[in-house]
Amino acid sequence: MIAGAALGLLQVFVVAAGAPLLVGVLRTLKARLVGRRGPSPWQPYADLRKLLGKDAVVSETTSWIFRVTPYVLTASMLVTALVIPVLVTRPPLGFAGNIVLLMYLFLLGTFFLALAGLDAGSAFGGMGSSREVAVAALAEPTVILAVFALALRAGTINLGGVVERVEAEPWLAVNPAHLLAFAAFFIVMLAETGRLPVDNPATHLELTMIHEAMVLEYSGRYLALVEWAAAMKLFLFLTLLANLFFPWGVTHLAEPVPVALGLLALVGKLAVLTTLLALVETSVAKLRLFRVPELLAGSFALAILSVMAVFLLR
Amino acid sequence: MARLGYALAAVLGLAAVGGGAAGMLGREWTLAVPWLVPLGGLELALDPLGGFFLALVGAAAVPASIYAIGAAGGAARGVGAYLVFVAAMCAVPLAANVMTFALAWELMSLASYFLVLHERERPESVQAAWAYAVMTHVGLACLLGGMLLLSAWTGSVRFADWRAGAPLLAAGARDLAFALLALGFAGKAGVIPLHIWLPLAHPAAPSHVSALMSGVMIKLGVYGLMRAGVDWLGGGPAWWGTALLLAGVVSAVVGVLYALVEHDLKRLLAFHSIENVGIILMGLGAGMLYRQAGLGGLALLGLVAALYHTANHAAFKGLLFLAAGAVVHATGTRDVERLGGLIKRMPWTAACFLVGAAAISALPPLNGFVSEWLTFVALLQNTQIAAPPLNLVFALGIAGLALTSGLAMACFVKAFGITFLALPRSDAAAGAREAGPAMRAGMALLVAACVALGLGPTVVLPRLAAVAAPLAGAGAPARPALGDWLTVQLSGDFASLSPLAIAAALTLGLAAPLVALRLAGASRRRRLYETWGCGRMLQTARMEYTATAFANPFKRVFDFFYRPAKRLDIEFHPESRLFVERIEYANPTRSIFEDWLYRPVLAGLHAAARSVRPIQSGSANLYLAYILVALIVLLVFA
Amino acid sequence: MEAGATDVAAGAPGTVEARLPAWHLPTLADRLAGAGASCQFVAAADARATTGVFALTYVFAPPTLRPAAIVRVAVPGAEARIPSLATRSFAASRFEREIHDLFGLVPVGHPDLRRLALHQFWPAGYWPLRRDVAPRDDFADEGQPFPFRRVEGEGLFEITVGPVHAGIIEPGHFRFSVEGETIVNLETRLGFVHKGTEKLFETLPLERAPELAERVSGDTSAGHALALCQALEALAGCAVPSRAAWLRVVLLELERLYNHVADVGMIINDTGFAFGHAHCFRIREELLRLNERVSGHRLLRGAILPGGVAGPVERAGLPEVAAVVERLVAEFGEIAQLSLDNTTVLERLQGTGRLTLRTARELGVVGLVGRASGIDADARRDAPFAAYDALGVRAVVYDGGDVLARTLVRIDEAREAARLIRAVAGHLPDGPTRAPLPPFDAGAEGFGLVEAWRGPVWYWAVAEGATRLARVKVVDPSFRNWPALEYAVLKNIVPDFPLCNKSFNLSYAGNDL
Amino acid sequence: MLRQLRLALQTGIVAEPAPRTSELERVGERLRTDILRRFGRSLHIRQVDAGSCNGCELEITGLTGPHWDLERFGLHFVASPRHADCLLVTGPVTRNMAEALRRTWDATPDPKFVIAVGDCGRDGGIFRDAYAVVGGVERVVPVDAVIPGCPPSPAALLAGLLDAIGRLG
Repeated sequence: MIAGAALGLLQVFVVAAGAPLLVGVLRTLKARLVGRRGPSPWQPYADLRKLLGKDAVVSETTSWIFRVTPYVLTASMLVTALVIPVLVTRPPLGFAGNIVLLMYLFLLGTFFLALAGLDAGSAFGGMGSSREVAVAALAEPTVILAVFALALRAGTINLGGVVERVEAEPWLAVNPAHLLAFAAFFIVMLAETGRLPVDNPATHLELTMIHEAMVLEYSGRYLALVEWAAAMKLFLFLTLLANLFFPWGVTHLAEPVPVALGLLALVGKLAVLTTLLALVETSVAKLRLFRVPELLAGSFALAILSVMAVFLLR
Repeated sequence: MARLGYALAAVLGLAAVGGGAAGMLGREWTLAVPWLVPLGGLELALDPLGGFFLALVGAAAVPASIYAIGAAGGAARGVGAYLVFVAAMCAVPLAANVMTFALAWELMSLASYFLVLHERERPESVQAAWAYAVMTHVGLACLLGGMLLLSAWTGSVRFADWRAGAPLLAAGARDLAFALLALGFAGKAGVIPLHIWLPLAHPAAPSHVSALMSGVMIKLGVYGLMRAGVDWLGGGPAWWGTALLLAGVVSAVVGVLYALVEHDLKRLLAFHSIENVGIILMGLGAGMLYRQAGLGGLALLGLVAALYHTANHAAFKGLLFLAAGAVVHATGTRDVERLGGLIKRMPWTAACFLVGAAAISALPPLNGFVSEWLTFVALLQNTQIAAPPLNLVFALGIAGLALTSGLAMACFVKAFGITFLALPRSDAAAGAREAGPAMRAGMALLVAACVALGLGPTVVLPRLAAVAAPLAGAGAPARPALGDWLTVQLSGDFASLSPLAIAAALTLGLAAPLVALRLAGASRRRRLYETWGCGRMLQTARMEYTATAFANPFKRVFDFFYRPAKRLDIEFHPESRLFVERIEYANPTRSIFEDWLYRPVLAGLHAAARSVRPIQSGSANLYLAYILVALIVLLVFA
Repeated sequence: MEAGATDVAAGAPGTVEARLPAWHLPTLADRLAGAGASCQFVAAADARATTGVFALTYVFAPPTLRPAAIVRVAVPGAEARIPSLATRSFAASRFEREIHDLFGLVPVGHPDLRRLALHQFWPAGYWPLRRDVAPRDDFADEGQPFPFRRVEGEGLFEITVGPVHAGIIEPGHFRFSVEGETIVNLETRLGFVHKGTEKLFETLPLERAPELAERVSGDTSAGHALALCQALEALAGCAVPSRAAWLRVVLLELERLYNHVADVGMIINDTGFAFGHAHCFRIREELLRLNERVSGHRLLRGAILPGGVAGPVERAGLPEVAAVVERLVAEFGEIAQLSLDNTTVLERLQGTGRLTLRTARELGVVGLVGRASGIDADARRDAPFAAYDALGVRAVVYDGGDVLARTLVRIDEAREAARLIRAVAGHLPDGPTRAPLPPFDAGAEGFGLVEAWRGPVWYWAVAEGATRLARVKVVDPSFRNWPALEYAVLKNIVPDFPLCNKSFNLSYAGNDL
Repeated sequence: MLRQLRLALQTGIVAEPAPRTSELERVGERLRTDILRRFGRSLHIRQVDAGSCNGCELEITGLTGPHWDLERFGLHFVASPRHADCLLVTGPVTRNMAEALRRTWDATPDPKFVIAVGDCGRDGGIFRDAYAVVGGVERVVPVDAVIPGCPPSPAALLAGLLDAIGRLG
């Protein structure tokens, strides 16, 4: 019980503390890839600290929804950190709802953030909200199907169970179903975390933004929470990709040494995925907004193929 | 006087809850008065399935009636019909023979028909009532047709005898009976494409009636499907389940797609009822498929998911209709484009609507999440059926359900965001006042139900399992192992659920950043200033996102479905097209079902009607009378 | 120059001129339109103190600006009304609105007299460009709304952007009427950086005039300075030494080059392809440093003066400069090619923000934007100035009218600029670089026309005394092209607007003056 | 992709070293006190053109290019004044922009500071006496520092910014 609680805290800590670094590294890498020196990987921490020291300016049009949303968003990410196998295969809240819960926890955050975008009554917020929910709604089927393809093999929708199963049968990882599901999930990750080619996290143009447009009104500590939650979302999605498809290193033992090794393995896998993400982001342009559904439809097709492959190859 | 009537309805509801609960717990009860009605007499019977639906009717009637006490404000119009409506709905799940059922069913339809006609001064209401009457009676004709066939083949009008007689029938006969009954019940449930009346009728009625119509009346269609498909006819071959599952997917996706582009608040909710019936049918269809495959445990899971979602939908849809009714009451409009900013003027209603919106969007830890989770888990285990085509159907169901929940979330962001947030878009919205105490009490009861059903699956599930167990067929455990008080454990290690743990974790998660901010010494000052407007002055409602705009991305993505008809009218200066004097733009969507199904059918009917002009008076009520007479004649001759 | 032909470009003698009563204007405009000449330029001057009239000058010409007719109209001071050409020529309608704002002359029959340069809160009856105007300070900006056109329709609303934008760009206000993402109507509201520049030319000492011209639109310093100098030289009858004329070409092409490189970078950046942006900006920075070496200023300021050129450019080692330019342009070409080879980038540019040839012609679009829509006009070739006559310019014309076409025009023009600089470096004549500017005769006037990187920049100057100017009219190509943006974005989606806007890259300062 | 990587490797990183001296003119004492501490490692800048000729903007945009790359110092341009710590204002402030500038300043959360850029931003420059110009930035919002120049070069801008947050030399 106590070990479980400690592990839970550790997982939350790794996600919460590691997320800004991940974003920082990604930014630095992207800058280097285009020939700039770029910010230090530690920059997001400085940004967050600075934001905490700032006052908040809140639109007088807004309601309590606007003020509560950063907390709900953060909470949904923190809970997600307890649900998915970050370091150990059986995380503390792994039993609470499995894969389906995961999907709905992300939706919970999206729901409130989209409402907050509408709350100030500015066109930009509405624009961001409407685009964000469109992308989220269309990405949803792919998430569940891609993970379903994995669950089919494992005989469980418990994420930890999936990880253990793939760990036990390494050849599964080169299975076509597995690879297709990975591709589908990767595309969905790009969409859900607002990366190129779906959304441009570095853009300065209100009219093209998705995530940024929704948070245009936030300032001070609220902004810090929203940015932090966004970083955690990226961290969690990459961790899911890393651990579901390449589960090696994730331990089922709640002991210090395996957990430490698990952490090391995670760092390694995230480093590879982050580099991959940076390469993808620097080699593509942002899609025209209404090409995004086509991309998502493509990822959905991949996911369906992956499920079919499981049926046909069993 | 009217208040007394609604209070009476509430008491009736309470009694129904008590009776229904007793039935669910296994108390059997019958009442037969052979002389009261011709053709078999009045016969009522209580069993677990009937008990569940009786309790559901009662549980929905209580808050709706309390709300009505406030909403009707003493106006007597409709109270009688309302009482009849509630009583008839209580009788439907208890009916034990054809005549009793037909009476209760028709009474329910007639009472609701008059309630739909509540504002009979408005032409839309009359039109809605007409469509409703026609569809209801076409459905009733199907139902009676199926029932008469069954009566003829089994030689009894008592439902109890059918249960024993059905297995002896030829497969083709069973298929025909099922098809007729399923059509009739699906029409009542609002399954696509028989939904056409639903978005017209539900919004036209007063909101407490809408709540009941959406919350429970259409569920009696689901009841019928369960009763007929599984109880009487024993689940049937795989195509029954497949058909229901696919009808569920289509209803869910199409329902939510229509809801997305709707900006009449109550119509939007009505379309969501279609969506949710679809989700229920997915569970039911999966249950029937598993039953057919001999997987009793999974069949039980599917049926339980359907029942759970039935109860949940009654709670959150009732809540949403009541809250929407409060909005209409306060502003006089159902058009979302004329609302806005109500969260500041109607904080209680807004909070209630938000809970309902979160619940229907299946956000954890509220009740919608639990039943959608159950449905997912039921669908996901299809690998145990080794038939690739069926697996594909299930995969479609999974994808459809995921898409539906995403779209529903989007739609309720729109519904809540545009209605309640930002600035009011009309004077009516700007002058809105909070609903009265009775209305708030009605809503609060349903909020409590949403929360309780969300947090309590470990308590609720065993009860529902007991209701569904007799229907699940061979191999269904009488008392399935469902885990402990904290966690629902399904199919061994396949899946587990604990809303309590989620709720606790979310609470901690909410507290954590608060504490962290305090520890980090974050600034706690907050300054109010205008919305950032790029340095421009004057923020007006004209600059806010509208519901139409919010749905625009979907309109573009699904344009093959909506088939939007863009129209741009520009008036130019007579001498130069470069000076524009007026621009008007419209981009309405079109309904595939109306254009491609109903319009041709209606055209045919009109042609036929022209030849029988002499008996045609144009009064909807008279048509009703014709239909009734025809049915009774049919019955008598059977 | 053939006799009788007008050459407003060089401000040379031999213009076809006419003086007309005001009410003959529409008839004349119709007749000229039949011959393919449309209104290119309108300027008013307040001459009431001397002759008792408002003097209006119209230039009618085909898009290639040659041949042209200059028409002068005198409007009695007390009457202050002119017949409007608005429904005949869209370009004229804009000039008339401006004149209405600043001079208080009413164009009779104009369908749209909403304010242009002065915002709603400016007091009524205050016409700052009249010479007898008294300074005022009763300005209270209380957010008086501009009467935007309201688009009717259910669910339609307005997205308002600006004046303070999210990016690092100049201030302007865009009002989109949209149904969600599709742009149904766009209206631009400019004038935010209206500073009163034209009036400032009247009070500033003459030797500071080029300095002011360089600051009309910061990215077109050389273009504006050159146009002003040409106007003053024409006005004073000053012949520019040929070495100076050739060096002016180098300065103007250097300006074209760094702007085109930056624009292509910004367009690519708006597609989200950071790689192309970073490298274009690296090349731009090197070009700006080259500018500093050549002219002593990164934005080429201070090099072009009336009568010639001055500063380091006199001694610049042009062959070396040309070599650097060629290397950078080659690199730029490679980056541009790499970016356009990326299908995700190309896909964003193709078909976006299409301005059809028909609309472009009707709106009287000029310069780069016009060439991308198929209007084959380039003043460097058609009405040559400086040393372009001897160099032979190849005008770059595409007919797509979309963002891609505007990008390709820039890429090709950058190559052409490198070629021109190389050509100048090879044939630069010796001799002085500056001639003295003779004193002006009161009432003398002169045109200056330069094809700057955006398009033709017009200056029209009237002398008041030996070293004083009575009136300077500046027309930046942006003034002509802004309305075209409103048409190009129609039916596009909101998130593609920034891309369309970047591909036009019009000057707010040059428009607002 | 490969061509892209090859080009990246060929050009390498062209970033210039951090400048050592600046021409920043401080106005008042605020910049020497609490601001240094807060923004030393992270400064988010909202640029406002209140009437400039676009010359200053041209050079400010240059800061984001690979040569100057202000992000490596933790400086960043943001889209909304809500996210900003510093307003980088170019002038001369025109009558038509004065109110918008004031509102932008109001919309920015405290603590914040304002840097006026360019000779026009300082006192109106050559446009000082024009009829539609209010004057330098300080006529409309409180200014904490001025980076002079017409326009200031990216080096001067970067030096000024770093100087303002106490990170010079």
